[in-house]
Amino acid sequence: MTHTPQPGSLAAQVLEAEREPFRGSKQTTLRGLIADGIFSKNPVFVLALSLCPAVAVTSEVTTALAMGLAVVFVLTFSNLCTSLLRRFIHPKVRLPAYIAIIATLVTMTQLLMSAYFPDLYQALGVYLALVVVFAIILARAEVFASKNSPLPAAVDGFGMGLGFLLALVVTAAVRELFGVGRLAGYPVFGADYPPILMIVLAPGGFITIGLLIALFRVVGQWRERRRAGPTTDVPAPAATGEVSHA
Amino acid sequence: MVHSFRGGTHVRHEKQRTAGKPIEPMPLPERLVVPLRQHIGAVPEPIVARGDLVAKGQLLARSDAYVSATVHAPTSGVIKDILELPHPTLGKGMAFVLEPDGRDAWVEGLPIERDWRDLDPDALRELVRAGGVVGLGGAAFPTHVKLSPPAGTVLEHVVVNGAECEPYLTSDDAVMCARAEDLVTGIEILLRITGAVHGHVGIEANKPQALKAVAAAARRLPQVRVVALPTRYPQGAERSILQALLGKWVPAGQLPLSVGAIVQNTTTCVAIADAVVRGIPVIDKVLTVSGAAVVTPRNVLVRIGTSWRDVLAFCGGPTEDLGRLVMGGPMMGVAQNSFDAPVIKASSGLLALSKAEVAHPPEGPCLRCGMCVSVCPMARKPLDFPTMAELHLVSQADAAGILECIECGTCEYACPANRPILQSIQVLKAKVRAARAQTAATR
Amino acid sequence: MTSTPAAEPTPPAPVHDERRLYAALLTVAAAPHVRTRESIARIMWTVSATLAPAVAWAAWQFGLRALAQVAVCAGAAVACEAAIQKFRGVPITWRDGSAFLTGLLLALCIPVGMPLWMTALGAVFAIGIAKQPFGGLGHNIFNPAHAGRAFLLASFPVQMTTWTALTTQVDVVTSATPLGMLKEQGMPAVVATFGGPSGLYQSLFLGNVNGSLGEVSALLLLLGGLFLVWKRYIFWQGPVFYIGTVALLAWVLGGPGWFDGDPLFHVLSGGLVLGAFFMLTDMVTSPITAKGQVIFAVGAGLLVFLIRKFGGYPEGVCYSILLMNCFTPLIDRFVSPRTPKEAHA
Amino acid sequence: MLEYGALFLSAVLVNNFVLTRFLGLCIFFGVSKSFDASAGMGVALTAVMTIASFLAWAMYNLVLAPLHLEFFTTICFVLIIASTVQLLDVITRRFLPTLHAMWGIYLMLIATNCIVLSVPLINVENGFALGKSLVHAVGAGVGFALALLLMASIRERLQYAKVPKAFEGLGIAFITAGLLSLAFLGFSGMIPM
Amino acid sequence: MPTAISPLWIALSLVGVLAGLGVSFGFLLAWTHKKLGVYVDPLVDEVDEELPKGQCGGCGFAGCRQYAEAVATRADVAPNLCTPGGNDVARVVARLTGKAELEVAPRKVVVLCAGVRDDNCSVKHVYEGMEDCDAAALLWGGDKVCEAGCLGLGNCSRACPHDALHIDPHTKLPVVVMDKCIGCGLCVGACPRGVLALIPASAKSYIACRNTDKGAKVKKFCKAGCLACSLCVRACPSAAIRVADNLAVIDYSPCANCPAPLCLDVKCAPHVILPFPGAGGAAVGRPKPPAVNQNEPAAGA
Repeated sequence: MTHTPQPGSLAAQVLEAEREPFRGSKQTTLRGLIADGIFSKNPVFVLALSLCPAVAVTSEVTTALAMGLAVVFVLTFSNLCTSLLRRFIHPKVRLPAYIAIIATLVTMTQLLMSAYFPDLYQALGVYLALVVVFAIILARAEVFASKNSPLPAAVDGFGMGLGFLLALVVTAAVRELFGVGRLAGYPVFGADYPPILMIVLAPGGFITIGLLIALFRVVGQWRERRRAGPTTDVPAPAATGEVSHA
Repeated sequence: MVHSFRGGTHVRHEKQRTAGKPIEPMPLPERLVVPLRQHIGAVPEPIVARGDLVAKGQLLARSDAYVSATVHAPTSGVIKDILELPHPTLGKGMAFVLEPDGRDAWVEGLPIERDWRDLDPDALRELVRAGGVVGLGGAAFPTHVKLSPPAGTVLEHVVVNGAECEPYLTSDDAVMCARAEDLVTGIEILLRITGAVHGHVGIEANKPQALKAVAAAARRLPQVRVVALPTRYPQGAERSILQALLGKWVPAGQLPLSVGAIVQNTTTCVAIADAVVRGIPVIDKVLTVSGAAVVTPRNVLVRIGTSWRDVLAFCGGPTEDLGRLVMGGPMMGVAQNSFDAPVIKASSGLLALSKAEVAHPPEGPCLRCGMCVSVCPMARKPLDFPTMAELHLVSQADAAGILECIECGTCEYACPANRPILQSIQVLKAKVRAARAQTAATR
Repeated sequence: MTSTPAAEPTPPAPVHDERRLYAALLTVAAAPHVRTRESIARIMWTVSATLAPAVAWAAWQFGLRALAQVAVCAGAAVACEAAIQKFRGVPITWRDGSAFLTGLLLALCIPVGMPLWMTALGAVFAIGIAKQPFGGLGHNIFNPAHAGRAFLLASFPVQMTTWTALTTQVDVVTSATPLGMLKEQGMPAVVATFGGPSGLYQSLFLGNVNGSLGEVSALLLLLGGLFLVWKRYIFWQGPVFYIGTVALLAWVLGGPGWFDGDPLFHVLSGGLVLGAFFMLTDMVTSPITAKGQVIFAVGAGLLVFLIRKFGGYPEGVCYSILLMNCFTPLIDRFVSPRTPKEAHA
Repeated sequence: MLEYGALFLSAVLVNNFVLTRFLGLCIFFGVSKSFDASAGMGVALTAVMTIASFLAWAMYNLVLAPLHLEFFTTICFVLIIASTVQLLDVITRRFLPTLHAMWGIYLMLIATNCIVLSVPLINVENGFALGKSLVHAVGAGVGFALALLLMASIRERLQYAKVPKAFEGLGIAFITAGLLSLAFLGFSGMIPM
Repeated sequence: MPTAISPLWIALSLVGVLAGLGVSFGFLLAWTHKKLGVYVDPLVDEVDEELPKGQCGGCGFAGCRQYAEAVATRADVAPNLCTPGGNDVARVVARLTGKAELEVAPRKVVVLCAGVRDDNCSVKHVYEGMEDCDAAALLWGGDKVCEAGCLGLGNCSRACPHDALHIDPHTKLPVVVMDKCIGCGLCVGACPRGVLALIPASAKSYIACRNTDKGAKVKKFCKAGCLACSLCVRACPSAAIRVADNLAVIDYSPCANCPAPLCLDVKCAPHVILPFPGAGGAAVGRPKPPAVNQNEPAAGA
């Protein structure tokens, strides 16, 4: 057996000239990009980027959802803008340029939210402004958007944002459900449920995410093992021994 | 003055089986296997050939190299062969096979009674060398080399190590009781050779008779003091006993010379007296044969080259319960894999340990109780070494000062989780040395 | 089983078939060939047994409820440990007593009236979050019992500060703990409740005060702790410097003016004695050197006093130890044992 | 004076930026794998944060507020920080290449780090004067460095631990951070903010 | 709140602030970059990106990054050193660095010992202690009489990052799972006895012994040890097998990889010349004990 070239590597390009994958990604389809964002490159659980909001705004599903949507918006459009402007930005100043793009988008979001959803704006507090410096947004601009055309760039941003949104909502759901017995503000377990307050406090945020990361990994390994099938899993020395002597 | 050293612990001493028992000479066996290499340093060249008749005390092998030691015939007989045979510490090594003729006849002129006080230090040192004296406590470093400090070194103290801190062993105790007079003569010779002005004999307090005997014999030498040391393992380690007796610490990588002292084992002192005064080379050794798996534990005087099989047979043989056969003490001794390996100069005991004695609860995770750290005489952190060995963290082990470990085994003895600390240290040390050699080679 | 007189066991006789003995393969192993008789299980069960008198006394004071608390807590801890180990596919080691000890200690530092399911949840947190994810015994960074208690305090603040009155004590009007009273009503109120300072100290020392199981009898815990010191299971430096620091600070800064605090009250009340001898000295989570233990204990003592005096909680033993647990790796990194020459260099 | 001390202690312990406000987590989890890098990062971050706070204060109070461009704050602050970090990057790459190699992508992450941005923002929000802004920045930096060093020393010890596969790396780091944060709850209520 | 300010004023000041910031920082950055910037060959990054990042060290460099640096900047470093990457990566690296394309000869690891304790190989003592080959070797050179044989405590399988080696619980010998082995050689370095070796994946046979003692001596303690009888040497049509130091060794460069190797047909009494399935994807190791037990009488007859 030989090494299978990483799809997207130059090796694969050389070998399969007809299939042109995106630069900076293993995926070849737009659908794949979104799947990547949600599963194999989940910004929170796998890439471990932008962890601050994952802990900070996930004590309630509502805030998590709001934050997630804001990030989906910013990420999609920042990727789009970066991709559109990629030929005009000198590589030496690309970082400040990307940040300027993102900061503009975030400021827009802030203004929009403070105008139409003042309660949520209050609840998100300083963390909304901090969307500017979410590593995931800058990382996607740098790794993907600056190398690809606008459509895949926007899709990638949307996928990543979706992955982030889902991670936030899942975390928030777990924390809110067990921490106060509610989901998005609606009581689930009834009034008798004694809230396990720690889960909605700071330590609970860290620990919940730690456990979710472990769970994510266990499930991932389990899926991989199933996909790999039983052939490589069970070495068969006995059979080989007989064959080699036959 | 409190005589103490860093670290250490109380170890079950188990000396009651042989303590106070007299030294019993063992009859000559049918065959002796005398290894050429019984010391640290160059392997000596045989000067007799197959078929030669040799007399007791006759020189069998010598080397031109300074760091080496001579080998003598333990009894009179025929050299049957010179070939590779089991060795108690090296696994295998070239050895003379000597078939005793039963007469046990001395080589001509031996023993004599020499008036050594007329001789100068160099001549005395030459006599020590001719007697094939090495560190008989177990280190087996040629004694004449130890007695030749580099020019300009001022030696002030001769420290005689009678601690015998290893459990089970009572051979030094027995020798001190039986030959206190010769021990003191040995110290006198050492003081003369080195020009040191103070002699110190450190004996653990659990050997009251030896203390009394040596103190009585040493009364004629006012510059020698005999000190009772508290019973604690590893009191007999070179740095530990120096710290306990002189209050001085030998820095890492240096010899006791750096604090103006040399350390000699009590039996070595007796051997020096034998070699200098009577011209008798090292041809026999007092062994403690002990352990729960030997029928009659005793202190025996055996010829160098006697096989473990013969030694055990003299002590009634091993029992069914034999778990491990160990040369030396249970803390630092070497487990034997052959009954055919012979007694060498550095042997001080043969332990037939029962299965119960060597048994221990299964290994558990390190509790970080810090016991190993507090007992380590070299102030290392032994708890990290098993993990480092497991993960092959060689450079970290080097940085943790693993090479300073004296392998006394106190850490592993004290470990409640039964971690294989000492063994992992040995593995890591080998790797650290290999890595250092490689770096030196590439430079 | 029937026994025949002929089948009396004979002492192992010397074996005469020496040829067979000598032909057998020898077993070879590295030195040392003998070991101490201590083992992990022996240490853990001994420490648990050392706590037994204090538990018994508390049970007499609080009734069977106290025993139920201990049983549920220890049981949950052991069950959680075994379940996780089974899931991980590693050897199940509940027999070593470490999970039992964790459960026992947790039971000793929470109120007796806690709903039992909360107690069990605390034990599950202690084992399932603070211990097993780190790799189990020997690898955890935080004292599991205290982590469990901190979890319960953060999760159920009401239940964790509701103290049931002693069943044996009829004349104690309030069911607050002495430290709680100090925080809310001040020292004079505490003294008044116990009818004067001597009554207060006597109650504290002998165990006639309210609180968690492990706060009840300072005397029995002290005796147990001294036993552990004598057995060399714990460094003496830990408890001495911990209690010493608290006493000193309480004396200097604890009162209304300088140097007129009440050190004895601070030492005897709360879980200080339990913490000092049984939690601070936890082998796994405290420094490995005596010097490190001193730093650790002084730091923890300082924190106890800071929390009791300025913090939001009446008692600071648990947090002080958890906080110093964070520092243990740092202390171990920088405080190394040294040979005399290294020390001078 | 007491006020400054309380502000400092509050930022270091009671309202520790990492453990109670969840800021700077990327660096916290990324860099704490190595103790030496953590020490370097702690110092660098404190320095960047102090400089950035000063520049941001000047920017806000001398330019933005007089011109009524408050909505422009975020963009300006981000640019200031990014440029400061870019400078630091170039300087360390030149003069401290080993440190630079260790920081790796995390040095660039300072540019986009929440703490560095949030401190000036919180300063502005609370209307801190220059002195208080700087004390707050230094306190936040020291608190961050403290948490980072604790985490790094713990993770160095965890290298020897038999952490289950699923928890290896980030999982156990989060659990540890949670327990650290649980311990830091002990400080709560000590200094009312 | 900017209620009384005209939009024009806002726009103007915005532009002013942005321009001011941009110009000042731009100059500062440009200047520092010029003065202090360190040049990094972009080729290094490009090559680095193509490598499989196994960090196995099979190329002889500390890690993938180091190999990328070396191959990009030094003319004497060949582009085909990455075994896990195989021919594809080699071709790309060669193209990127402008070097001549070279084939990677994929290699696999084999176990050069067939001595099973208490079965066909004598034991001199019982070892008790750490599960570590180095530790066992330090005590009297291991428990086997043969000083070249496998110690069976699994240092190789623990060193393998690809789960391609495991110790057979019956024979206590390592077994290679061929389709997991990438030929990185980490196990080779981990073995204190040198029992493991990398051979071309195309090979057809190998000699599973490392003992250099004389045949008569080997016979005494191992029934699966090479006796240096030279039967295989004579059978080989391309003179690829020779006996040196009492041990038959295959040199794979002249080996013709015969489809039906003649060397496998010789009556090798100890059965040390074994067929190699190579890239076929099967596990290789010593056959199970029953197979040997059947063969032994045949060998003696």
